[in-house]
Amino acid sequence: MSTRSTVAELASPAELHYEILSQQQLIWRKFKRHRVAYFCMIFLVLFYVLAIFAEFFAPYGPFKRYTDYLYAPPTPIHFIDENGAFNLRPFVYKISSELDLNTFQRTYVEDTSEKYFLQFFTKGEPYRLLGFIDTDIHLFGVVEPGVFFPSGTDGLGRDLFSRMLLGARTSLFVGLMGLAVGFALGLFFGGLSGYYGGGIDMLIQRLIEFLQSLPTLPLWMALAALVPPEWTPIQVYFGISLVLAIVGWTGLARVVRGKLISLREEDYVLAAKLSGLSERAIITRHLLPGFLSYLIVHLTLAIPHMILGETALSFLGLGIQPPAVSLGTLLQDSQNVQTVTINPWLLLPGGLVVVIVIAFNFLGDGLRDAADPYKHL
Amino acid sequence: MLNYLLRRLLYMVIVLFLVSILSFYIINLPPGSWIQNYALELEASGDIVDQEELDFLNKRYGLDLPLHEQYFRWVLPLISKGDFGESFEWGQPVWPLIEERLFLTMTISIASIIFVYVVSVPIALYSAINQYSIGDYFFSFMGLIGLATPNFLIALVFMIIMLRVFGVTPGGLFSPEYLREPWSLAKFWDMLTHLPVPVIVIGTAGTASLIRILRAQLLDEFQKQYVLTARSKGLRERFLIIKYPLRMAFNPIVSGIGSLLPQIVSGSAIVSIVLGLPTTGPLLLRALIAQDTYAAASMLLMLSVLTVLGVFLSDMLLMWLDPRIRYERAN
Amino acid sequence: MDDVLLDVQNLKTHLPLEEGLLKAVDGISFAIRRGETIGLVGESGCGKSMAVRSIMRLAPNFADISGRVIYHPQEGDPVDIVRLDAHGERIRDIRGGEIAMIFQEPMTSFSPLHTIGNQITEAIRVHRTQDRKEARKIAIDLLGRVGMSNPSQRMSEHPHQLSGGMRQRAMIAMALSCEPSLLIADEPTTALDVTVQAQVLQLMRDLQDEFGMSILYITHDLGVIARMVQHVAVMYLGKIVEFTDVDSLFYQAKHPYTSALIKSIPKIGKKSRRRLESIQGAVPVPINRPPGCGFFPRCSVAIPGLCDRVDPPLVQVAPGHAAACYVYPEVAEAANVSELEGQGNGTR
Amino acid sequence: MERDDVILRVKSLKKYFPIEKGLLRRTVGHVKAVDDVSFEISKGEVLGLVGESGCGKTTLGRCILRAIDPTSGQVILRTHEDDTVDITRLDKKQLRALRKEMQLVFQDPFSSLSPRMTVLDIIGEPLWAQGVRGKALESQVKELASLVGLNTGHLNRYPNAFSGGQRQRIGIARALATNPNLIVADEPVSALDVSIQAQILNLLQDLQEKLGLTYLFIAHDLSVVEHIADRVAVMYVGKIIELAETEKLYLTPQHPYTEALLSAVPKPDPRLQEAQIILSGEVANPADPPSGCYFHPRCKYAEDRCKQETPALREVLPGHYVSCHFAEELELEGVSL
Repeated sequence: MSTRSTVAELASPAELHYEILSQQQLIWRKFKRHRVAYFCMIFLVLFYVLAIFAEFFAPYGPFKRYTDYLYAPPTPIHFIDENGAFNLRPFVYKISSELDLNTFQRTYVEDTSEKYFLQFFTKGEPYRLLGFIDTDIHLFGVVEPGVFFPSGTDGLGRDLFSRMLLGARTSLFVGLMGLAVGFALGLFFGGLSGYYGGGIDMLIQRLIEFLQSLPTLPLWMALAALVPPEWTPIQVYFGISLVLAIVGWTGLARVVRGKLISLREEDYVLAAKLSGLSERAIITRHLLPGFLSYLIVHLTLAIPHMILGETALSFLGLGIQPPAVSLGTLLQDSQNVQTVTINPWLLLPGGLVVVIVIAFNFLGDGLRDAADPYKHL
Repeated sequence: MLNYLLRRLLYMVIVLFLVSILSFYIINLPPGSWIQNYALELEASGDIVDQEELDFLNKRYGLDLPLHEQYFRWVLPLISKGDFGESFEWGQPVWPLIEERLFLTMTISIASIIFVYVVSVPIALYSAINQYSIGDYFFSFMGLIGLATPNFLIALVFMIIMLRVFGVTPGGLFSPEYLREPWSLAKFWDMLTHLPVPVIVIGTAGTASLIRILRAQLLDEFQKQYVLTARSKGLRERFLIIKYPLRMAFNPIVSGIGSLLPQIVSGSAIVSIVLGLPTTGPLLLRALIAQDTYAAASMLLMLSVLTVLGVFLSDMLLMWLDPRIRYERAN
Repeated sequence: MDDVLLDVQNLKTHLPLEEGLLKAVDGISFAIRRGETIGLVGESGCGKSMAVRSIMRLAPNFADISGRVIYHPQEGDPVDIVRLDAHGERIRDIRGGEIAMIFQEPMTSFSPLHTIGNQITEAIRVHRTQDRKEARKIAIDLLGRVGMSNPSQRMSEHPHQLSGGMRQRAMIAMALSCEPSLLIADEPTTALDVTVQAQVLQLMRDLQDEFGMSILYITHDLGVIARMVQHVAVMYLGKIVEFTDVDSLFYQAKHPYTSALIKSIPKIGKKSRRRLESIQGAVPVPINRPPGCGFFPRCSVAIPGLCDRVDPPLVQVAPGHAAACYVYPEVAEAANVSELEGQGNGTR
Repeated sequence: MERDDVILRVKSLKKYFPIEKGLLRRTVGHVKAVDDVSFEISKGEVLGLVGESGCGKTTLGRCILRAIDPTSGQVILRTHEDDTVDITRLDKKQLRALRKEMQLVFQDPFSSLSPRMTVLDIIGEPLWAQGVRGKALESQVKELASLVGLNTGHLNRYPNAFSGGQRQRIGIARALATNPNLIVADEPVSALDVSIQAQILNLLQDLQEKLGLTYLFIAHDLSVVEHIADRVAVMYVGKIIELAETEKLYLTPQHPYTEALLSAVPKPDPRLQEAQIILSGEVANPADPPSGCYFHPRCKYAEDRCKQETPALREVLPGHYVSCHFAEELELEGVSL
């Protein structure tokens, strides 16, 4: 006679699944049932692919300046031409700019006399794919002198879409880097704390409480100020992920500790101990597999924190510095409210951040629900 | 009980002591010092660098001393006289510099917390009672967006909307005519009218996460046996939900202030920078970049004092609210 | 049948779950008379808890309840509880005021944040008096009557300050605070130690003598049944399979499940190292269950082709003794399965 | 009572949990969960250990297996090699080597089986720990599975595909894997449905007879213990207060607590509902037990002496041990038929 809720009492979950499924299979099946999370996972995987091969998917190089097109709005794509004829192939018109001499503002108009069809696998600016394949093929583009800026340009006439893809790569991988470091720290301290308990546990718990009681952003700011300005972008990049990790590992350590402690209390772990298993065998056979799924869940939910952290720091000018591109540095351009009000597409990187973070959150939620396949019936 | 209180207070003092050491060292970790930055700046702007002046400043601020001695030069007067020392950058005592800003930081933080609670409790209650309704989905989705959007982006969007729709540039906490005025009732009122924008911006993320937590907590509590007991007594549904599950769900929420507070203080720092609010945030950023040690360390310390104190108060509140904890700690 | 207090007729509680339809309660009928104690006995998952929750309209919102539960109040017209609005005023009057309930876990049944006094007087103030002082007086008096020392001090204590037995006493005091005509006790002593269980059981018997209420006693413990009740309904897989007085149940059980159950429990004072007569198999889950008698797969006298095809109805097979099993011709007759039986034999 | 076929000898075993308090977490007292317990079990014997919740019976079981370290005392186990080993003095390595000699059957058939392992791996774990691998492991597990009545074709399934009763069989098979000298069964049937209990009790009994197993059978249900045990020990607040052959203990108890306990069990027979002995109050708090005999505040026979003097466990009749000052004088009633 247990005290489970009424429904559970009527049908204990274990007896419902008269199936030969392993825990992993159950988790996976339950996860797939969570439609939104499943969709978000596919989206994120695609997006990471997009980011890894950013130069290929971007029509232009990130630093290529089109001085005739400062603050150009997103280029409209057309299927139907000026005569009302339908073209299967999308095209853009020539864009010409006019400078209003009274307000000193540029306005851009489409010049319907010239049109440029969108082409695939066009030759463009040369780049080095994955750091070792030299090529100049881009997925799409238009023939010069036509221009195609899917998300407009910034104040220096650089294609925002291309910069966003590259910036997303930086931000997404800073998140992962920070996570890797934070993961190591969290696993180490949490494991120490949960496994040995006693004095070590006390000490580490106090340390975590201490770190968690500090306001994050000022701490980030202080730590980020540590990164010497003369560092190369790559070094800064590692530095920032380190900063994010130093602040961010505490949550993970708590999860690891809590899970370890609750797992150690499980009867089946005691059974393993009484079976004469060595400590190492208990850890690898029971404890690690036991909290692996929770770890994955936590990691998934930690990535967006890292991304938001990077964005905030770079936005303040403390994180990744231009000319390196990240979503944060791109948003730095939108610090001036006047400029953004006139050129609202400068906020698109922000939209991208929101979408990525939401996707990670949904994914994490789905994984969390699935991680415990017996919890909810 | 008294034992517990004493232990907590002792612990607070230790934490703050550690914070003071930590912040002091972190600020001084980057290579160079304020003097060097100052000299470089002068050089860059073409001014003549007066070595004598630099030496004088070095002496005056003790920048030539080893770091731990510098620390004691700062912390000893702080403990004995409450003197925060002098800001290198501004050439004047730190305390008057940050006093008002600290007060404003605190005001904004408290207002944000109140906002967070006032908004999220009814929404969470609605969402939990009407689980899986359209309203529930709507609020969940809005919450998710609020959670996923960086604070500064919300601030930016807010400003753009204000500019586009109303044609005004929001920002600041005071109307220009009160900016340099001494405090008065009118100035206070003026501040209150300026509060909503930053408070909403800062509070959004906190509201979103609180709705999530509270909703889950409430749904959990609805399943509890004691709710069934209350129903079996013939209580009105609305009455019993407020009396039992909501009350119960409040405990983790109150203890959540502990994690909400650092978040709010962080949020207020960055939002202040975007919206140009005269809080500690922008000043801290400058002080950090300039390695203005005393000013930066003092601000970090004071912000920590605020959060640690807030956590302590929320703990006391929790003890008052939850007889189990009271009982446990009394023993 | 003038003295009938509660008449349950063909009560069904079906829960649509992701895995299928859970027929937690699948057509049960019984009646409780005034002052009588009825036992509802069954193993976990047999639907006994869901049955009483349905009677109180405390089943989950998504549950699909049908049948009739006619409650005959002391004054006024009978009401069919199933037809009432689950959150309406009438059912709230009945809950706590006319039918009260005590639960298995005295720890979780109280809110840990409110004092015992607060939680008891609350019920009194809903049903009996608006006056705080009077409600308090009634509560203190009740705590004394359930055997709690120093009742006025207990009023301001919180549940975690009381022991399990004391909490269950407080729970009983709360249930009796409005002098209900029916007390539903859902495994009230399962979580308690034997010596404390003995105290609580004795207390409930004494209080029944004093208050004269009917008791519907739910348990899986046949020992408690033998001690506490006059009539017993045995449940298996959402159905009542046997209904009789307690003596016949233990000495002349008619349903194979009941007799097997009684034989399978070790009895104290009958030391013998002979094997117990066990029931094979496991208790099935009542989700998407196949037609026929639920006990069929575990039954030693099952008739294939009959028992696994048509549910046996609960039919009187001896005076005051009903069973749902085809070994009794009355049951087969009532189910009208004589032709079916022929068919079943033919296909074999 | 020195017998040479003794498998387990427990001598003055104590387990005190410290109570810490105050600013410096000073130890201000102890919860005496197991307080000076001594007994022995012979080969092939079933010793029942009964008591109410919090009396220390589970802690005692765990101390014997050294799942937790006892505070003091000796636990002497006879191994297969006929050595006698004091388990409390072993270091980690020696202890691991000795694990195969003693095993535990758990109460909860759900939490005691890892949801991530197949039944083959679960049952085989003690063998795996001994270095048995591959085919040898598999064939031994198959043998064990059929011994406890499991379908050997289902060994590659996960525990979630089994019912509570089957899961308990898996747990029993695991406990038998290394052919242990002693099996501690901690409430092995109390989490099971009534109709399943008999299956598992029968199984335990059959295995005991077939393999000559020795059980320490811990339970709160006196009828279950009576059914399976040769001798029974009754615990109250960390101490054994009575120990005797099952029949003697049930028919002629010598301790007032045993008498009350037996009387409190609801008998599944409406014709046997004589007046019960209703004890007042509740089990004493092991952190702050009463003076003298721990049972005196609830004992209807208590006299002044009981408040001051703690009675020792003594042999009042051959093989019948009681800790009551007045065991000889009292005429106590057992369960009558």
